[in-house]
Amino acid sequence: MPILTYLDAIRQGIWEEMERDPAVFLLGEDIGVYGGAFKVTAGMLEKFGAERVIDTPISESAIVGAAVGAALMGMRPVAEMQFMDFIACGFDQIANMAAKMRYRWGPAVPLVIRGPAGAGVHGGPFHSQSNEMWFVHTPGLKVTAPATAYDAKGLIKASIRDDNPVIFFEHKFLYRRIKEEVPADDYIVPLGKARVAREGDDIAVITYGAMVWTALEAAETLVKEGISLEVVDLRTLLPYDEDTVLTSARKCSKVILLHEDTRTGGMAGELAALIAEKAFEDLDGPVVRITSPDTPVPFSPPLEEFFLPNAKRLADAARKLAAY
Amino acid sequence: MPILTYLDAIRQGIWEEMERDPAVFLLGEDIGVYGGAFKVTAGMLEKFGAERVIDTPISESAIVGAAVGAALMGMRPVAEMQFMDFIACGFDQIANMAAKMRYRWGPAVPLVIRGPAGAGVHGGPFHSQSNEMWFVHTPGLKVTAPATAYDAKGLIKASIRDDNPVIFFEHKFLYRRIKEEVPADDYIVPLGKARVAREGDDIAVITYGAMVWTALEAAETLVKEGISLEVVDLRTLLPYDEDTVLTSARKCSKVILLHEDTRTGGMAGELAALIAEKAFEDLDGPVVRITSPDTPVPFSPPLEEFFLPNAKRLADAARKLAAY
Amino acid sequence: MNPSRAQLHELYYFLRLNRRVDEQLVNFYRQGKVVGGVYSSLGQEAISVGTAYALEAQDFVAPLIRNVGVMLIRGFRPRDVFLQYMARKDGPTGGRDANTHFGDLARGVLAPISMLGETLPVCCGIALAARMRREPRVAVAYIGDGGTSTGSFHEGANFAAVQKLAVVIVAENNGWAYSTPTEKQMAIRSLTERAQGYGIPAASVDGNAVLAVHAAMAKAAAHARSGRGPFLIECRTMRMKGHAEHDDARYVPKALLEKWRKRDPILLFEKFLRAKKLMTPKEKTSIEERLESEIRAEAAFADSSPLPPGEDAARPVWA
Amino acid sequence: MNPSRAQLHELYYFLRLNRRVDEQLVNFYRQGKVVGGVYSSLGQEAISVGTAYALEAQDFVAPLIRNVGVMLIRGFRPRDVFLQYMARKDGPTGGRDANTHFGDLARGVLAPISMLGETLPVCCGIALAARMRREPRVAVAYIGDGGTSTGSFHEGANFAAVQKLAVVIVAENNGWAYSTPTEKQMAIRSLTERAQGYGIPAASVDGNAVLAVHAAMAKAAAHARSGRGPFLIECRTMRMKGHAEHDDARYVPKALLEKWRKRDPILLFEKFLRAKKLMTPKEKTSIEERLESEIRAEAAFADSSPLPPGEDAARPVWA
Ligand SMILES: Cc1ncc(C[n+]2csc(CCOP(=O)(O)OP(=O)(O)O)c2C)c(N)n1
Ligand SMILES: Cc1ncc(C[n+]2csc(CCOP(=O)(O)OP(=O)(O)O)c2C)c(N)n1
Ligand SMILES: [Mg+2]
Ligand SMILES: [Mg+2]
Repeated sequence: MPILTYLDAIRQGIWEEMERDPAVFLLGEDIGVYGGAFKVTAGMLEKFGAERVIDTPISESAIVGAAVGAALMGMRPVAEMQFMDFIACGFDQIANMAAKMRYRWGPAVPLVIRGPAGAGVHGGPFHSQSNEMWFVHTPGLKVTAPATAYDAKGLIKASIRDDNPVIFFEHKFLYRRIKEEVPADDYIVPLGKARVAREGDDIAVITYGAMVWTALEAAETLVKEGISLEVVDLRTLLPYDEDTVLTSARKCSKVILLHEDTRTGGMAGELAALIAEKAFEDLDGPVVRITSPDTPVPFSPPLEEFFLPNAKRLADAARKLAAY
Repeated sequence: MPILTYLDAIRQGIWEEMERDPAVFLLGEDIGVYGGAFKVTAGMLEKFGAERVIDTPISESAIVGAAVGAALMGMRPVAEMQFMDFIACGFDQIANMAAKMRYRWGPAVPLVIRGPAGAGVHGGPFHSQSNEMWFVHTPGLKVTAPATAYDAKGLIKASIRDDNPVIFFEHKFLYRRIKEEVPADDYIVPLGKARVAREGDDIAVITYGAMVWTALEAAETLVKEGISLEVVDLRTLLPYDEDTVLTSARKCSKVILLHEDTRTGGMAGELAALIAEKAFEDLDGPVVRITSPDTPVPFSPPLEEFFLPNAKRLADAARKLAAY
Repeated sequence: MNPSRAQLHELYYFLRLNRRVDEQLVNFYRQGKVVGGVYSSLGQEAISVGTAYALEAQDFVAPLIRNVGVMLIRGFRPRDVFLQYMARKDGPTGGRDANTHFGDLARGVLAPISMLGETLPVCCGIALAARMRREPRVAVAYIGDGGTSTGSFHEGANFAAVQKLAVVIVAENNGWAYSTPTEKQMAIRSLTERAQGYGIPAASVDGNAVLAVHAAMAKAAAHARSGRGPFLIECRTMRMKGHAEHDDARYVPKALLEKWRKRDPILLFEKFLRAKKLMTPKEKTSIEERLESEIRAEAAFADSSPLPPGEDAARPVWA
Repeated sequence: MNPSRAQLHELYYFLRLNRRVDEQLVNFYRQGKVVGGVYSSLGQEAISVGTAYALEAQDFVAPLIRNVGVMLIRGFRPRDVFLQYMARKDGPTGGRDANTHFGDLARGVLAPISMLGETLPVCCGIALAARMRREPRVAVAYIGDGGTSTGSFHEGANFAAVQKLAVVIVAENNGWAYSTPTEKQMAIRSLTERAQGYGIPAASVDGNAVLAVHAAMAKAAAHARSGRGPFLIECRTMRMKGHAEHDDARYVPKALLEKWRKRDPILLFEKFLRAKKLMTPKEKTSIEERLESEIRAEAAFADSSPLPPGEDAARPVWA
């Protein structure tokens, strides 16, 4: 199987869908001639033409709105946010137009809004955000955040084929750092299904995005100390896979919820509530959250490192919890 | 003490602050000549003049942005969203401009964004939202949601005096339904402090906004059955009062988290995480969430009634949990 | 492409129907049957009717709350409007949303949302899809004077201009946005100046003259359909009631209302038809009779529809 | 109100300083010391310098990433820029934010955020506060051709116009927004047309002619200060590098760059000073020497500043 980066896996996934279905088209800032700020759409203008790869003005509301309109007509737009931080500028179109349409009056709104999110590359407060929770808390959307190249390809394809507005969080830290065997042929990873990234018995670490790799790193360290972590990669955040989360929580009886996003109101809270309600009897210890603190993402490398959760912090928490 | 509605208590609070401090001024749509869609600012134009009570174009980004600019200059703007649903149109100014300023480069940003939120008045999907979590999950903001007339006055005054951007959720269902004795003089209710609205022993119900009244109603029913609910009114959602929440959770050993907002990613998750981490040893049963389902707020009265949590649903859950 | 005699009668019928629907809504409102407010299009009917009547079946409209006339011309029936306002089960959204917040892809109607300005970008997407598929479809976005202050209006107008999309913007300048007069909403005299800021050609018409509106729309649609890009029509009119039924609009100068009352679009059109001898009294009476029985039947149907059962709220949010 | 000889020399000094700061940043970048990209103002210095130099101490500016010259004139030192780009502890944000994302209320500088368009509404608020306090303060918002496509730009411009606020918009039309040429950003020829859409008076100037920019700003500021409302200045220029240092800008036609290279703002100004005999070779050399030693010292200071300790991240988000 060919080795692809996480970035190229997304690119291949989009490319295949563009070839497969003429209804798929792209719009966003600098995605055509330039191929996108991170080159996810490189070569697509040349291959698919200017009608299907549209460079737009700096107008996130118009980008999202145009995607909604085209989706209503049966197209399958894939809109890029140059950075996911800028999604705040198109927020109302997403939260009030796209998300509520199906429920209110029926039409399907098959669109994808995708772009680079997350920290770790010293992007500063406006190029590093993990803003998935605004959307996880907006009924009518789907939200996905792949951690592996395999999933990135499979999930972007599933998102494009899905009949709903999907917010697709690409982790920019993983773009070129993750290189894996990725099938060159057509497959999808279904939305809404988590993945056990590593089996273990003592503590279930439930996470997603770049933190999956952090969890795996900590698991590798801890296994030598006789502590066995199970790592669950959520893959999709809305709807998320309750069954897999609960199965792991019940199996391990101890749970750590890990994410790069800030703490208060983060995904860990949602998962804690699920577990505290549905796996209460199986718990042998407190449910622990490891997250970044409630601040913007600072720019300077030492500050950002301080801000981000890491394998050491996770391992420390796991040791403490294991001893509980 | 004079009897005031929840609405008039807010009005009085703003009025007093306008009188007290010339830096306080108001801006928003139809707040001057018309006195606001709900008349919260009625009479203020006449009293304080057009320079301090500014009717704006339909431009939520400009309203928030102008508030930020004036706040930087030492003014204390109070911006009205005609309905809190429209806050999504000024989202980026709040999330990226106002919220991150202090952390990034130091200035205080003393402003209030206030307006009617919540359901129960058949306002439909765009005039009924509880969208507090978008802001609870944005570091740098403060978020408050009073349930009583006393708190409404005390919290709006505290919010205006606070040196940070405060998002002030008024519950429109309570505007004219709640009438209470409210001191005519100057007092504040500090941000960040919860209130035990009713003491009890068996189950702690932690809630805020209009649902406080729902919880009290259920408590009244259940006490006759020998089940004693303690009702905690959070009052401020960010920063929220961990101590009061934990104290009640520990005391009762059983917890129900109740809110009108939709379920996934709601405040209940945040509280569940806190409790599952810090009061784990004190828990005698699963932590239960009672929330509205993950849909827009439907318009027609029976649909809205189905959608909203109510005292019966809470009482049923409490009976089950009490028997656990 | 002047309307035929039969078409003039149909225009007249829709103007009157629009008004009768409004009147019936006010009746229902007074009877306490409406849930929420009634947003009247009194005095602005010629805009909805004149524009929508100039369109073709494959075109798309994005009406707002005062565009009941557009809904009617696109094939919705008065009952649909009544049912929505009364939150009944048989309404187009089954009670899930209110008033004119309904749509139908088959009829080419985008359901409004409350947040003003947001439908223009969506119309851009509709026009974009049409172009990709070589469908000669025009997308028409309605917007109020107040709505043009929103950022989304700007982004949509600019996007349409850059992409030369087949979008027509119908800007209803009725002097007010809730209690806010247009001069507190913008520092320009005409919405055609807004259009200039985007390089969008524009025309300003008397919004109370249905034939002028119709002609302007026919031209604008032809312009858009031919690939020459968007067009903006400012329709000058006056909001003859409060923002909604609860609002007594005491902030509106009485003299202004008086002036415009004399320019009522139905009166003006009747005068024209009479002067040009295009409608006999008998024809007029027959239209009126048709209207009355239609409204009666539609209102009765709507009023007999139940509220939806609570469980209907549990509709999936996903397709 | 023509600049005096000494002022002309100061303008020249700032133009050169702006350029030297950029050059030094590129040096640091090549040495791997810059964290992230370098966003050059090469060829656009006359806009920052000409506009900022025309302002008074109490005025407020909202610069963007290519407005290093504005920062320098408002009293920030080259070290502040270097420290920010290198993410060092002693920088104005202590490493919490990047590049020109810093500000200072005392110096009348609003820190930019990345989201384009958002600073214009904030400038409206600054001007609003100034008016309430009877302070003769002008607030100046910088915006690129691309940035004018944002909804917030629109809302801010419209709000300023309606409220007749003392706001000046400096619109830098440098032909590109990242890889997107201006004709894909808007369907108008000049940003002065945008201004018309708001009823904002506007002027278009040669953005590479520092004195023309300066004169335009002096007029615009006087207009705004006198209570006549906002003013927009379009400064026509060219972005002479890629969007940032990593971008080779192969999408920009070489001939276009060639054309503009001959119109370099520093060259043009030197030619003027020479022709008018307003600066002797000795004076020029002395300015250059001053610049070089200043840059050397500032760069050395910045480079000796450490990265901040991790714990500095734990700053409170609340005042
Ligand atoms: C973005 C947004 N902000 C606020 C509102 C609240 N609102 C509803 S209608 C209205 C006035 C609309 O005026 P205009 O656009 O002129 O339309 P008209 O009512 O005159 O037809 C306002 C402010 C809204 N619907 N959308
Ligand atoms: C709202 C928003 N969307 C996207 C971006 C990403 N972005 C950064 S700079 C840029 C181009 C800016 O062009 P222009 O405004 O012309 O300024 P210039 O770089 O030419 O000075 C883009 C698209 C942004 N900063 N803000
Ligand atoms: Mg209007
Ligand atoms: Mg530019």
